[in-house]
Amino acid sequence: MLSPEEWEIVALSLKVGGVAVLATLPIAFAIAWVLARYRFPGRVVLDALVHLPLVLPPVVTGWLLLIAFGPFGPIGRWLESWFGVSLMFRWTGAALAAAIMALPLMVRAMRLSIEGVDRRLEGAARTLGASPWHSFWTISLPLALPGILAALVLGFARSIGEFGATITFVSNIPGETRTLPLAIYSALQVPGGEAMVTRLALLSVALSLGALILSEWLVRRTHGERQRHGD
Amino acid sequence: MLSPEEWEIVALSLKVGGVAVLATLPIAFAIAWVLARYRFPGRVVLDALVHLPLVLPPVVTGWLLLIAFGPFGPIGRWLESWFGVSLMFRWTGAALAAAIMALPLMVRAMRLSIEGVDRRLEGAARTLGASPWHSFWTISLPLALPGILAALVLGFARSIGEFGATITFVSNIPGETRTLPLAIYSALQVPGGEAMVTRLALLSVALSLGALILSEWLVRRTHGERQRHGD
Amino acid sequence: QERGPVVLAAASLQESLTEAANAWAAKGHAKPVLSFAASSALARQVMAGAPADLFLSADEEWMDAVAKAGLLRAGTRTTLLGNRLVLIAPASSQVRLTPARGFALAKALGTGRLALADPDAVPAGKYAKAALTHLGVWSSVAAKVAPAENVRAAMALVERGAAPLGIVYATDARASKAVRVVGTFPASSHPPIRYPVALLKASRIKDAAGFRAFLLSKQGRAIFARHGFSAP
Amino acid sequence: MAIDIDVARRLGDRSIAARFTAGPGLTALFGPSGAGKTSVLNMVAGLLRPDRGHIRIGDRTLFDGAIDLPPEARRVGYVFQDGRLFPHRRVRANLTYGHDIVPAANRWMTLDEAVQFLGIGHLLDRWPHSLSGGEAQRVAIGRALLAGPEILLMDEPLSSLDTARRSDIMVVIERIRDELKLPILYVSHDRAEIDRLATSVVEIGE
Amino acid sequence: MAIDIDVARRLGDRSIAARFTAGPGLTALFGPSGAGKTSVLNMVAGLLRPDRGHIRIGDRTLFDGAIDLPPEARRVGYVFQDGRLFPHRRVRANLTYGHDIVPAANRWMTLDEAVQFLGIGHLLDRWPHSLSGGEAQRVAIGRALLAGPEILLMDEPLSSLDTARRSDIMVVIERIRDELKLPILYVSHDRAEIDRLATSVVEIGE
Ligand SMILES: Nc1ncnc2c1ncn2[C@@H]1O[C@H](COP(=O)(O)OP(=O)(O)OP(=O)(O)O)[C@@H](O)[C@H]1O
Ligand SMILES: Nc1ncnc2c1ncn2[C@@H]1O[C@H](COP(=O)(O)OP(=O)(O)OP(=O)(O)O)[C@@H](O)[C@H]1O
Ligand SMILES: [Mg+2]
Ligand SMILES: [Mg+2]
Repeated sequence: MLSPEEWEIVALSLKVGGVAVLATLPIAFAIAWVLARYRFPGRVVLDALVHLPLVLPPVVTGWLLLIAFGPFGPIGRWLESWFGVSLMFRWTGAALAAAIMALPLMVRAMRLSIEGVDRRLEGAARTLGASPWHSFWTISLPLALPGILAALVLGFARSIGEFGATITFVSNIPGETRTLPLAIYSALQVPGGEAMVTRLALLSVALSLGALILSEWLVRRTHGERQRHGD
Repeated sequence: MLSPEEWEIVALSLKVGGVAVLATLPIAFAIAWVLARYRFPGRVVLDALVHLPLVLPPVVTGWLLLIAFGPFGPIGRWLESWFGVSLMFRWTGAALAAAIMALPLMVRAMRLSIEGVDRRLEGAARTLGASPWHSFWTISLPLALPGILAALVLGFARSIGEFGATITFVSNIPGETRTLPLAIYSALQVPGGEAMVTRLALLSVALSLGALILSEWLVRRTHGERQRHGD
Repeated sequence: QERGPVVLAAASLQESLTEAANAWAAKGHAKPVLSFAASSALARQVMAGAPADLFLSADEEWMDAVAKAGLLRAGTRTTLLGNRLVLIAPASSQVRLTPARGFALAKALGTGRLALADPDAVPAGKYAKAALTHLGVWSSVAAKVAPAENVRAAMALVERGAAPLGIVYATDARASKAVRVVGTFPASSHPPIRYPVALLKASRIKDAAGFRAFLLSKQGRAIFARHGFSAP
Repeated sequence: MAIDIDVARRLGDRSIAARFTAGPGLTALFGPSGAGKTSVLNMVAGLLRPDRGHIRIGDRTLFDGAIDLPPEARRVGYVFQDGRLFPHRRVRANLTYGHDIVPAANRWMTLDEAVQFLGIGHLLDRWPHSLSGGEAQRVAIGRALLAGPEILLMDEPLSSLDTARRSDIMVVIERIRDELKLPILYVSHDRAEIDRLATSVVEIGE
Repeated sequence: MAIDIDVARRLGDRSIAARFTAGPGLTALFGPSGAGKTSVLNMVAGLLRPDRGHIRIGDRTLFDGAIDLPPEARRVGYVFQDGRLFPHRRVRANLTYGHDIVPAANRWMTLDEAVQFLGIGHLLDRWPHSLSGGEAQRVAIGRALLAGPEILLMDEPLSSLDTARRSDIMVVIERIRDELKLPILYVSHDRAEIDRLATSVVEIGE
């Protein structure tokens, strides 16, 4: 059904999207937690910084990434000399771009759920002998699960659809950075490429539909069940 | 500080973003409500449809809008012949593009909050004589407020940053569809345009920072206060 | 086997360059890695130190910028291709118009808009603006322009009937069934449209020079000619 | 007004059933924990649909399979076992919630009266979150009374009140029972309470 | 083990203060609604920080301004006025929550024992949402006991239980008091309960 080239594109998109979302998850959660629970000077600045990739045109985000992580950029140079790692033209760079674009969506979703956690339950856990850490893992985190799953879905969908920052940062290299949206862009450049565009767009939709169904299933398996038994 | 041209761009961005978000708000809330509260066949399809603009590269969304709302498109033809309205090259078209791109983010945020509403409180309201409608307005909606505010912020930020769908659908017409990201894009295309890009990007950041601070203030005025008084 | 050279090329070269790369690979060379994007994005990547071998820009200005940054290999810059500008209309359109001095473009547009690549930013748009200025009609249509992200997006506006007329490259118009070429702009009305090519300093792959030479060879040029490009 | 109730409902793996008629006055529902007392009140209030049966109050049929009045049409005042104050409204707005909805003619108590006999005047501007257990319970009682119901459902309404407050409120319940002649369904585990208030006692059980 | 408490704390516009010492056994806290009983228990549990004062249990200082043990180090078993079961864990997982955390040596009751005397064996696989008021309360009592505390705080623990269950649990509380010699701080409005259980009574009030 799919050509080998299309398989490659899909596999790459999944890899980039999956790695981006999973790697961002703990960072996004930490930021969401801090924003939800603490008042400190610079809180609004952090909040604004997180929203930045949403506000700036993706091309600008890609350009900033290029300036920072390119071989001539400060972080890029440092990565190269210390770890021998370069993100240029690599799928890891595409994942970085996708992660940064997904970050604001993930933080917001998780923050909403964290703000909804009943803190008295954390207190109850503490009186039962739970350390703050243990209460976090067993009470706060599971109670924030709906937000975490929403973050996963949003983040994955955004990653799967990320175009502007990726092409600007790591170009459009087949098999390495050419994810679905970039392949769609390429197809759009070819006159009469509409059929190909449609085909690839449907593939994107199928991927995110899969992620959606998976997440709904997860919600039902965890959070949903205890609600259904209620009144 | 700002040139008249820059003022025009900022004013237009605010108009497009504001209209997009406010017009989408009730629709997004209705969708979020249905997704949160009802199980029906086709629910996953609706969910997927809402996520679509997130997954597809924005350019494709713009292209689909062009196909549907262009003079040759079914909706475009219908709008033209019945209302004499055309969205082509108009700021209203830009607002439509921004609204569609913001929709998935707004729906998710509101859905999370709606799912968190304690339905037993709605039951309590009903026994006190409230019709379903009245209970919705006085209980469910206010309790979902954190999600609505998050949706406003996310949607506005996304609208302020929307580029690909807008330029593809309604092109880049000064004073009509040339919002901040489009102006930034134009500047980026010109060698040495970086100074202009930086300036305009900072303007975007300032706008969304403003929205952010406004929303935080709103949260504190409503939701926050009753929490602080608690334990 | 050695990896093929990494070629950064303007998006409008997608079909023709892919064909040329396949022909090159058929000769037993490692297949070049082709990355298509806007010239501006590619030039920025080069200037940020991207490890690429060959750069094909859609205009001279971005190649100049890369050259100024000292990132081109000396003596390898040359013009690969030329192109022409055409006036297009939706396939169903009846309009008749020949681009010439003072031609009635504004009248033909009526209340409609003229679809262009962004005349302040994108090469195709800059050429179109130059041509219309030269023909003395720019001032009468400047307020009716619909600047698109790139040539293909401008063409899509015409294909979908959003704009009654548009100006794009001959190579683009040729390949679309939904538009009709109304007329071709005189080559003298705008600066020559040239696609420069150059090897990059960062290049480490020996084959890169060979591929460049192949593109400039008779066989290479024939492939581009088949896609409607003119010789420079 | 007489009460005629005959309801059954499955909940998970348990069957709740109750069948009783009672004259006017206060009917105490009595039974072990988990017997289904709260469930019966929920069915009367219209929050839980019986699988079969009927619910009649005076000459009004609230439920009988064909008829199923929505909660807001039943005119029940429900003091929940778990409070259920609206967390986003201050105490005053909680109290007036139902009061402001119902037609003035249906009300039989003013805010001032409720506030005074419940002793919650100093709490009016507070958020529910900050109330003590007994304070919240008093607000919940006031909220239900102020909606001008025709029947009262009270699920252990006095459980976390001190003795003084408790007998104050019992006096009020007696007045509601005797002067307003409102039927009251009353759940309590406290023998003394039931002995003092109940006109009739119904055993809910397995 | 003796209890020595002297705490004060402002809450909104109210000042809560309590000062008492009590020998081993069950100390009943008594006082009108809103007097500050729950607040005192919260301070002992480490959930509310006193503005000044000290809290000593036997020879352990839980709080004295300089020292402020976190709740998990205080070894208090707290039966809350409002249940506070973990909604995302089944009854069994609620019961074992603290039990699994504390060192085995600190436990003085097994899950089976707790389940049996509380009569909640049939509820182990249920979600808290589906419990009746009394069922939830029994689970909350079990959860606190199973964490093997050195002092028990009970805020109206028997309020929504039926008479039979109530006296069963009172027997257990008496055993805890007499055999395990655990100090218990006990809030109740029920005179009979207090008369039967209390070693000493402390009045909390204005
Ligand atoms: N969703 C459910 N699944 C299984 N059992 C349920 C469900 N909902 C309620 N029950 C059970 O139905 C029974 C009746 O509950 P109800 O709340 O009516 O009891 P009650 O008589 O009010 O008890 P209490 O005096 O403890 O408040 C309880 O045993 C409860 O566990
Ligand atoms: N955040 C707050 N702002 C203002 N007052 C508060 C706040 N928190 C608690 N209070 C008040 O402090 C007092 C003590 O509350 P507490 O819950 O300790 O009372 P209690 O003795 O347990 O009463 P009850 O028997 O009704 O449960 C109450 O009057 C309560 O309204
Ligand atoms: Mg009950
Ligand atoms: Mg209390």
